[in-house]
Amino acid sequence: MEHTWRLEDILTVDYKLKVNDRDFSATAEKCDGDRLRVSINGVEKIIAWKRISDAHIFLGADGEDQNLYIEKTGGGKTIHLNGIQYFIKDARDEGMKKHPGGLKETGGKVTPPMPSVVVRILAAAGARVEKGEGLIVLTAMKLETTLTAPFSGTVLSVNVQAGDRVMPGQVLVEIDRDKNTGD
Amino acid sequence: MEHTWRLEDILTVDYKLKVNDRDFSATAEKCDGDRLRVSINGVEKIIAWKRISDAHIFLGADGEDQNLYIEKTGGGKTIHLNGIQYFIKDARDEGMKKHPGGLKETGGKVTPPMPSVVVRILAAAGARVEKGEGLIVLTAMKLETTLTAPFSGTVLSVNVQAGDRVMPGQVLVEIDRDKNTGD
Amino acid sequence: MFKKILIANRGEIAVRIMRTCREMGIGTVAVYSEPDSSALHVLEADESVCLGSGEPASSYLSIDKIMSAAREKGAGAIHPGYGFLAENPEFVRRCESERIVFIGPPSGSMLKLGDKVRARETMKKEGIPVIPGFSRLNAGYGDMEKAAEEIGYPVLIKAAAGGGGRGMRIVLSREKLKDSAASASSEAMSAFGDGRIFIEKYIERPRHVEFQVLADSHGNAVHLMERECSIQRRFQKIIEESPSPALSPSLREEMGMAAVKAVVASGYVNAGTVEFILDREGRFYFLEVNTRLQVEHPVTEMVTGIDIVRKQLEIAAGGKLSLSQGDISARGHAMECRIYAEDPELNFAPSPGRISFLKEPHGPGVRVDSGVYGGFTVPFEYDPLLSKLITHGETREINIMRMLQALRNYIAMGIKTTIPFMIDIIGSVPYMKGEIHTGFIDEHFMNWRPDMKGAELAVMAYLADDIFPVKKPAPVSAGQSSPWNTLGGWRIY
Amino acid sequence: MFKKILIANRGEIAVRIMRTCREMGIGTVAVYSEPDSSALHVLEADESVCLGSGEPASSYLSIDKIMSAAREKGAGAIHPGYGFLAENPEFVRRCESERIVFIGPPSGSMLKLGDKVRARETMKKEGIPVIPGFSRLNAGYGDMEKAAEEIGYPVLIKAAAGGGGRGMRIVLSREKLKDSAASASSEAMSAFGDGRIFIEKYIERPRHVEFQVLADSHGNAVHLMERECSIQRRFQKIIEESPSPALSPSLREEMGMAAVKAVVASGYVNAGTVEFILDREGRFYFLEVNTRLQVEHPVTEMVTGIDIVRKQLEIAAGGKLSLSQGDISARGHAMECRIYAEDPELNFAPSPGRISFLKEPHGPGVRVDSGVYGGFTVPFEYDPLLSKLITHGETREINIMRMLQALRNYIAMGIKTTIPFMIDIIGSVPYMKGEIHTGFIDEHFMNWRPDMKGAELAVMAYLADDIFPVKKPAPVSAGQSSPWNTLGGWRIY
Repeated sequence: MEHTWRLEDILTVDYKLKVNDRDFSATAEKCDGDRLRVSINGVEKIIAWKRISDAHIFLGADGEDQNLYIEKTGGGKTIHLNGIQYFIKDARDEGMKKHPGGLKETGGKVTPPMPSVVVRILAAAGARVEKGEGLIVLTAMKLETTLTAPFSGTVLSVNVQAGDRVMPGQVLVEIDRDKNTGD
Repeated sequence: MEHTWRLEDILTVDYKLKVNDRDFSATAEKCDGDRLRVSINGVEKIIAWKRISDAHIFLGADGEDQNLYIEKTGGGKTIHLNGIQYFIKDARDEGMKKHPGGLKETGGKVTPPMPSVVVRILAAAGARVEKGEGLIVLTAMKLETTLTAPFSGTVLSVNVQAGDRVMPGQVLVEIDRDKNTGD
Repeated sequence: MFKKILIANRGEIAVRIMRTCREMGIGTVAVYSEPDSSALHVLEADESVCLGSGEPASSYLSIDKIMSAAREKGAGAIHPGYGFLAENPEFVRRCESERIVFIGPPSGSMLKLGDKVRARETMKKEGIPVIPGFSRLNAGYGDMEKAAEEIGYPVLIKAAAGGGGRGMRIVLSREKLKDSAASASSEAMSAFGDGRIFIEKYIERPRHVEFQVLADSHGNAVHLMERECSIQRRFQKIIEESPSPALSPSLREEMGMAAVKAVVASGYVNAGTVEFILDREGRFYFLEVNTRLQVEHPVTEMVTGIDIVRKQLEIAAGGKLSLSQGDISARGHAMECRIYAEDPELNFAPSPGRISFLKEPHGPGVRVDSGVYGGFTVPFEYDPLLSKLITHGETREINIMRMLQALRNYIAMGIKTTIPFMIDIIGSVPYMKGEIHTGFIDEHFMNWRPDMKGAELAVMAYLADDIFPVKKPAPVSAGQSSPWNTLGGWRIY
Repeated sequence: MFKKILIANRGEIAVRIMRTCREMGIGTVAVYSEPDSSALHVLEADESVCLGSGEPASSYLSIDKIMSAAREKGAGAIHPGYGFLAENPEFVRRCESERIVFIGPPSGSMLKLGDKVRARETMKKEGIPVIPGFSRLNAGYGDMEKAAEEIGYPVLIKAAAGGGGRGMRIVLSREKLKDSAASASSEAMSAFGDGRIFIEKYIERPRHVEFQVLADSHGNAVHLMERECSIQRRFQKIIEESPSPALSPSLREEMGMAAVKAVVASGYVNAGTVEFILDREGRFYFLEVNTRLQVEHPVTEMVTGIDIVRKQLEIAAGGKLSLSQGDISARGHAMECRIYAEDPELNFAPSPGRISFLKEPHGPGVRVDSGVYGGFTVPFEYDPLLSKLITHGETREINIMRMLQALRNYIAMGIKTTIPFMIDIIGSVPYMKGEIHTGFIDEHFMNWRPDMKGAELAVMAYLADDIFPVKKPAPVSAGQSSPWNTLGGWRIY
């Protein structure tokens, strides 16, 4: 494998980021040693930083030091700072996934957000459902969660029954989306 | 890279091990799932085991479960069990290193066991030294350690001076070993 | 004392019980379900027995399997922890008939206290205050109206089959009683298939204050002070503390005496908890007795210096309480935050899965009773409680600061936890002032969102991590430290 | 109260001081040397200043650099921890003259107590017992013989320039005095270049018992009970506990009163420790006053429930002690094991280096005051103390079991530690019986080797690990989560 540039050649990198739902445009430029010149929404600073472990970054900015912990999560990184989590993704990524941990209802395929057991089926194949209507009730960790229709349409198939154990990615219900609706 | 056997083909592996200074001959044979049939100094047992993390093995033998932690150390593995450390090496390894942490005085080259600072030089180039005679005093962590001659001989060179910082592997003193001596 | 006991539970409470056993030289047997085969309570036990699949019914709730594991391993006693079989009189009877000691109360006492109406009558007879109410469930509307008049408005209508707030109505005056009763009854009918309702005095902004008690089999009983457990979500305690900011020394003494009277009256033996409702005027009412070790028992351990599990074992082994009430005093302030695998930003949806990284806080006055470890996969079959973070400090004010620091230094990755939510509750002005009641979260934290004030720093860390990513270790050279390169010593059959 | 303080120290004590600061809302400034740039005390501080290279003289002992760091960062006070500059009156004077509060005693009091002969005279005048002895160092042999007669044999000859046991002789009877004095003097001369000797009463199997004291600048002083620190190696405490198994309540009261008298007599302010020697007949003798926070202060914090660092800060800020002697009581038993980076199997050789894996114990009653973390490289320039493991339990017996469990669950890899040695001391019969004295280790553990009873289990783990080695992660695909595959967004200049 060959690289055309070495890291030393790179002076500035541009970013368009989303922190939860806030936009940040940023640039980062390597200074000497463990320092970076960054510009965040137009404000420039020099930050000092050090990687303590794979997950742990020690960062000094504005004269104060902080310990941040970084986790790669679906489509971005979650940064832990003082007990709060910041989910950051590249705003230029096209496959805009939902916030991690959310119900992943992509297209017409309804899949559970976590391993769970099916408690009740609320919709039958062939039935029309409105957006937001309950399709299937799951239980995990002694709590019930209802998966709802991501848009209005017709139920094509229900692939599980009450009592089944289901996993994220598994398609529980498929819906044929209505034409001519805005959502 | 090609292997002639797959792991499943291997039934029994022989070991000659040294735990600190005790000899163990052992064989290990994979049973179903997470179990091994082992024979240690002729006594057979079935042990259950599970890897909890890279360093952590959970092991059940003789009806009791234990947590053991494994560290790769120079020339072997150190196993931590209930606060005690067992250094285990393959007795068939030829380059018999000393117990880890010991003074590594291989051949006629004297090197420090840990990063340290030279406090005093006790031997001069050209001088004869007896086995066990002090050569150099080092300090680390506010404690002094004297490196001694591994055998009787003549000092070929002293490569450092008082005040120098020295590292393991660095040759501080070289000694030409006496001929015709037993040690 | 027992030589070996079986712990019929999982998670943090099983681990915590084993810890005391180990200190007492008592052997421990864990039981577990398949998804729990690498769970911390299995790793911490001396021995373990797999009960079956993940469904509680075929593992932690299976009386037959647990009894047979105890017999197989020769356990002299069973500690049930909390939840699962802990308050199941059938299980206690099985232990009694199979002569394996149940570490908890006798079945008779558990039965007596498990029936809430009967327990209430027992306490009333003893002169312990109960919430004024009317429980002749089949009476007519006229009787109900008369009773409401006697109790005094506002009153609370509750469904007999109750739970989750359904069939519940607050009635402020007589004019509203009839309509409210009708709608509550019909709601209860559709929710529970049982339209029966009853009324009791409505207590505004009540506090939940409970007393830890210990009673031996020789008739001695003491209390270990109170815990205030008013911070609740979905009727689930999430933060507990001791002492309660609401109790004066005299009220504490009065309630403590009532608690001791309650356990003596019911023939209770072992550790238990007497729960009270405390109103804003400092009047308290008996609620129920929990006949087991509570989740929040560490709070009491921290202020009294007493290991409650050790006392449970001593009592179960027939020992006499070595403590009298005068020996027991509270020092400083203790509090507990329950750390759940739930996503507080997503309506507290459960968040099982693999904990990819875990760093628990530590330091003076900080205790973590944990049931998990980094690398463990939190199963979806059970309660989302990962651990309990308990702190102890000289005063409530000092301790709140300590807890805040501990929460901020608790890093769990791979799953979501309630830590950010806890931080904001503990750090809020009304919490700090001690102005808490069971409706506290609904009042102050209904539409909680985390404060994103660190977003810019998080962006900086993202940039640094992105520009200089982690160097991955070099790929393993085939067979390095594996059998492949030591073939010389092998016999291949 | 101060807004920001500088901590002129490193390792566990710096981290521990910062913890209390954080709980009090006080900003913290760390100072560090180059090899400490990723040390835990740097990570835990709000701000930090690099002082210079690893040699203590150019970093942690450099008064100029520390004063200038304090000025630069606007710190209102300096906490010296222990060691380094903690008992350096020159440093205290610099703080006093530059109007930065020194968190410790005034320089005058430190000077007075630093001179051991003068301190002894002060205490004698106050009626506090001191070891009978003869210290007219330039007197002739005749005077010495007379003094020995008065003191009573056996006597101990000590070198005036003393240390490390050199120039020390136990003399059992008058006949041996002359020869012993001559040889001691010549040994002292060759060791220290100073042949002066003195004699004092030889105390057989003495215990080291010290009292923690607090004194404010308004004339109030209290003691926080004792610590027994008799388990020593190379004149270094390694295990400390409170209460001492040797003290009756009346002896405790008597010694505590003497300790308070000692600090009042010397004009002492802030936290300090009065050290005594206790003989087998229960007679105690003043030894010295340590004018700083001690390594072993957590033992006292655990039994009294008082945060000593918080008290230090309050006193330094001019506050009045809010405690009177009657408010202070001990609960349960606390002990501390010092965890050193030393190889106990190799004559306690220092063992600096990278900690490749670290798992510290936790649980009820367990506290770890640590200065390191997994991945940290322990520098060879400083003291080998990695951390202190402190446990607290209801009784000494319970607590010993707790400490044993904690030691067994303390895993540090990549370096050697004293943990195996500690386990055998704590678990030994004479230790359990409380039969301890400063010669305990020489008496019972001179040729200590760890018990290898787990060798067979270790072999099994070796086999399992060898047959199924760790699967290394797949080699990183070039540029994965690195800038290389997001080149689209880059500007290359």
